[in-house]
Amino acid sequence: RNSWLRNATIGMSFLLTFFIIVLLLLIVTKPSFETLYTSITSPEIQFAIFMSLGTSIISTILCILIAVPAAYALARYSFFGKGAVNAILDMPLALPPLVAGLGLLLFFGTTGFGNALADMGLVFVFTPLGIIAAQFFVNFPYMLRIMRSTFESISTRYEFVAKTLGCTDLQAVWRVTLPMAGSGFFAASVITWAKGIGEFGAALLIAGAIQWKTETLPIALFLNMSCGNLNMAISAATILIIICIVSL
Amino acid sequence: RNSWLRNATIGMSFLLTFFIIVLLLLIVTKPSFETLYTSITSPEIQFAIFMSLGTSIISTILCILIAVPAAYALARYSFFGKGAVNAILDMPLALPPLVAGLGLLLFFGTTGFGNALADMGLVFVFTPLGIIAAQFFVNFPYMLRIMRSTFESISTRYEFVAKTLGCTDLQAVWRVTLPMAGSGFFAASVITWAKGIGEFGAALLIAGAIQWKTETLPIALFLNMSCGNLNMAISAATILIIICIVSL
Amino acid sequence: MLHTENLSKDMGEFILRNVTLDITPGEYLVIIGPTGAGKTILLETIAGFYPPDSGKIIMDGRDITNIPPKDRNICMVYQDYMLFPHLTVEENIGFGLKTRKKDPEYIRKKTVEMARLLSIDHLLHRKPETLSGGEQQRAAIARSLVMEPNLLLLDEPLSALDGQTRDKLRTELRRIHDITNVTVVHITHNFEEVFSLADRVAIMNKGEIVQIGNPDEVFRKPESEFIASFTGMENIFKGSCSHQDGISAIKIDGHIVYSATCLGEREVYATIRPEDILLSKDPIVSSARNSFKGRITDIKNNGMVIKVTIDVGIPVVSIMTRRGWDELQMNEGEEVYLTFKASAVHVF
Amino acid sequence: MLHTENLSKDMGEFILRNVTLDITPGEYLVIIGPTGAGKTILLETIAGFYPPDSGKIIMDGRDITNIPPKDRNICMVYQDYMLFPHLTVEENIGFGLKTRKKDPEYIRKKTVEMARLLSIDHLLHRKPETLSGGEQQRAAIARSLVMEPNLLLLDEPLSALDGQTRDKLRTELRRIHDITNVTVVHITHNFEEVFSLADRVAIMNKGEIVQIGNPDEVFRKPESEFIASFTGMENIFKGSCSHQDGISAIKIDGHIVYSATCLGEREVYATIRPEDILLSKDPIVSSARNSFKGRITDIKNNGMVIKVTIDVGIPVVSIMTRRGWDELQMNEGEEVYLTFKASAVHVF
Repeated sequence: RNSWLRNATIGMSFLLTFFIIVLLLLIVTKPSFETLYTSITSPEIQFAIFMSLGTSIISTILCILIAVPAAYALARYSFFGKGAVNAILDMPLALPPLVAGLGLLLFFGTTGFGNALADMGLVFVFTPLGIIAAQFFVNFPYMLRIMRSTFESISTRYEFVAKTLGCTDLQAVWRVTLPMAGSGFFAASVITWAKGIGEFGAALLIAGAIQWKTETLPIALFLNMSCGNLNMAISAATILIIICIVSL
Repeated sequence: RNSWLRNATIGMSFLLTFFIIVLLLLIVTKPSFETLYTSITSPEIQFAIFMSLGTSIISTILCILIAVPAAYALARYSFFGKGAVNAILDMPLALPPLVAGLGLLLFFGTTGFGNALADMGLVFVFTPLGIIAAQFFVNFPYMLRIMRSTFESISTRYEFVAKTLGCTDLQAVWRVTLPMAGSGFFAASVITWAKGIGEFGAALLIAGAIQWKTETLPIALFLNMSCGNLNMAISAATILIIICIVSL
Repeated sequence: MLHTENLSKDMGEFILRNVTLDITPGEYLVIIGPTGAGKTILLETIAGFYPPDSGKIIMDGRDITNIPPKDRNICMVYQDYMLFPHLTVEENIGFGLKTRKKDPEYIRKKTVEMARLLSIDHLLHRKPETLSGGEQQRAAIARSLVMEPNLLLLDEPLSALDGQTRDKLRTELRRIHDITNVTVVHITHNFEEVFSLADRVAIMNKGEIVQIGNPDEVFRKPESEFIASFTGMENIFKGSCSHQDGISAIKIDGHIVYSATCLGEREVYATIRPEDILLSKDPIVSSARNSFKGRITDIKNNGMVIKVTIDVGIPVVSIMTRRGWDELQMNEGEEVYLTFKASAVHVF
Repeated sequence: MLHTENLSKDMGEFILRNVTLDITPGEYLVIIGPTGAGKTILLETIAGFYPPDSGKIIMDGRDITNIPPKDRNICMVYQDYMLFPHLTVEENIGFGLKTRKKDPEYIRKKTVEMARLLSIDHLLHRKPETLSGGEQQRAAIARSLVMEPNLLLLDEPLSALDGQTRDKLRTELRRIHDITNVTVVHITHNFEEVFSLADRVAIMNKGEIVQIGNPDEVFRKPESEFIASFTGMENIFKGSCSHQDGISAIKIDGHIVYSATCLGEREVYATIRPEDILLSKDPIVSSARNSFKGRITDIKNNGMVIKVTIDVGIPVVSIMTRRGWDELQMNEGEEVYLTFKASAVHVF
């Protein structure tokens, strides 16, 4: 007794899977292995790899330092305005990255605060610093969401018990909750990092697409596509696909 | 007894919230109300609004038709290769949109299948159809994930009971499971739609940024930024922010 | 009515092994067994939600093994009600008749009738979530009964309810079965449900039906150590059996226990229900064949019943009411006499 | 030892109202009450996880209301163990001593000692997830005891365990309390734990302690209808009380029940434990003041105990063992005589 509902729905899921695989294979198999090798070892792509890794690692660390404490507060405490904070912190997930980039551009480029930072030597507009800011702003909600639900899944009672065993509030978190949150923390970091590597729209607006200066892998893909340099574009895409698969 | 851990972590969450609000306010308050009104009522922005709404609604419907059955299969049945299908269907979430756009460009622009479609009049490269394809490909995983967990949260036993009451497999799903999945389905549709409206990277690659042809709101924002038309860019961004807030 | 033949199904965690079962029309069969014994999967296979790996299901002489559930006219009620939350109570009860495309007037009439039978006719316009657990279960039962099923399957129907509601609905189930005479298979963990509802009781373990019969028989004469301990036998002893003067003597650790039944000269298990053992301060002269002297080693009071463990060389447990215990006036460490009849010793 | 004064806390779903409690050193206090009575929140407030809305907590003469939990030396054991999953059993037990920066050699010695006391010294190198429930709870208790706490709080410590393990660990708790003489406050739903562990029992309802005393006193002489029905009193009657010949007569629906206690001439509740009521086929001549004739209306058999309801104008419930019932040889609808002593009638 084989239900057609079963066959039809499973078929649909295989069709989608097949479509994704075809798309990825089309990119990866387009150039010959040699052209790919030449492109990947070219100084421009090397620069882009270095720029992507550097900015994404720094922005991920920033996400950890800022979003993990915020996630802890949202999971553990009830306070005035918590509902609003929760809703607003999820906003960047639905906000188009271009809009986020425009906001960052206005923030760092036109406000007194941005100018003050620039005077101190921290220039964000059209610099790698801007890429880091863009990646941070667009991706911290992922870190926040995953860590919030990770913390929520760990009973407060573990901390209670740790406190009866002589721990201060911070010790209880450090010695009990954070080690227990380990796997969620690892997953959140990897996703934030992978998303950071792929970030394009927000980075484009605040840091521009400047060859040899703010050229991450997605920017390299975009620049090379624009000037018809398909092989270079595809090799940037191939590296991005590899990073994406490895991170999953 | 006020714990400093509590104060510090809550403070961090408020700081992030404040940062987001400032960025959005910067955009919305930049132009005067009059300039904003003029821009929004300009034919170009009107076209972009129309293009954005049209493509995003169509791509959301496609996501529903294809991802909901697939989500049902993944929630209800066990079959050979399910683990791999699950992993691959989540991939577009981590894949940079530019790479997805490049894959779609190669698929529709260079393969026999793409050419056959083009001969039938279905041209995806540099047309609104391409925007729809880009939005579909990048956003169906959201629909799939939310519906999968919605279906998983509904006990199979409801369908079992419906079947003992005379329903076929399909009737059980239609009369019991789908109505029960209502709120999850609504949330998934809104998110898919909002994400579709904001889609930029993938659409840029397959559909290009062609004024008056494939100009959605994010593309309009990009094009107007590129030629220094800040007021138009900001009014596009403002509309996107309004859509984002409404959809939450 | 329903006959399953060597029904087997492997679902990984749960398993069904060669279940052969005969259910007679109008019977109320209760199935008990530990968690994971395969009780629910047996019902779900009978209802047709999964095809069995092997074996057959025959209903009224017709092989229904490969018939979809909708054509079996077997209804199922789960522990957690499974009322459709988006429909009112009335729409829930009428769901099946509507599926069968009955006339709306007829559906209305039958629904009200069935709701009245289950005393929920005042709740017809409410959504399930606004009902108490007991009311929800009544609605779920009504939803099944209105289909006039050939067979009604109840999967721990009373387990989610609190004490009083459970008692009431149990009485109700008995009454409904008397009125409708529907054939019922009812799964439970609760021995009270066995005694107050079952015509027959089946005990399942590890996917198999290990004993079936009328409740008193099964509880008094368990056929294996598992059944004895599952049904709450406290005193289970292993010994060797021999015949003596027409009755049998079982030698347990050097002590002889007499039993009215014996299975021949071999290793056996003997069990004595704790409430069948009489305690007294002085030896009792009576017709009872078994009499021991021992020392009280443990007294447990659960507020209602007193459980006393006595060491007579082997540890024996006796149960009595608090009044009985108060009259005896004994303490831990004191000597006491145990008396029980040979017929109270069950051997297997 | 510990004294709480008008402790109140409102947590929305759970609430604590004016709890005043005195715990003496070395005492084993058991707290029972229905779900949501505020039992856990009481323990958690004593442990210092939340500040109370009002009231004071005094320990050994010192006001600890605003002292953080780590400085109270009060330990807590939860129903679901709450062992730290990333640490071994040894690291779990030694956790508190390490926090106190004790010498590693000393920690090792104390950990092994405590593990031995709880018979888990062979499990020291295992991770908690590989242990059975009973072993995990032993480790959790060891983790607390190694701190030599002033007060040990146990929140339903045996509720997650299966029957046999629960019995064993209950005996163990008694033994550990006898050895260490630690002061314990123990929350439970289980009456057996009250009778086998408690020096005193406190009953909580809706955030208040409604009665406290030694277990027999509380169960025999409940001070309110809630306590009577919560502790399982079946026969609760409302009537008017008057004095007659030195003892008191309570008029219930026209029937007179005699009681040894009375609270003056007013409306009262009278309760009789089901097992204190004797059933007989013929009237019994005895010193018991209360004797009624009635008709059996319901018989419930849970396999171990028989519960009989008799209508004597008012419905009265009696409980007996199966043996007692078999001797009586009666059926539903038959006439029966009830006898119980005036001292068995508790009035409140």
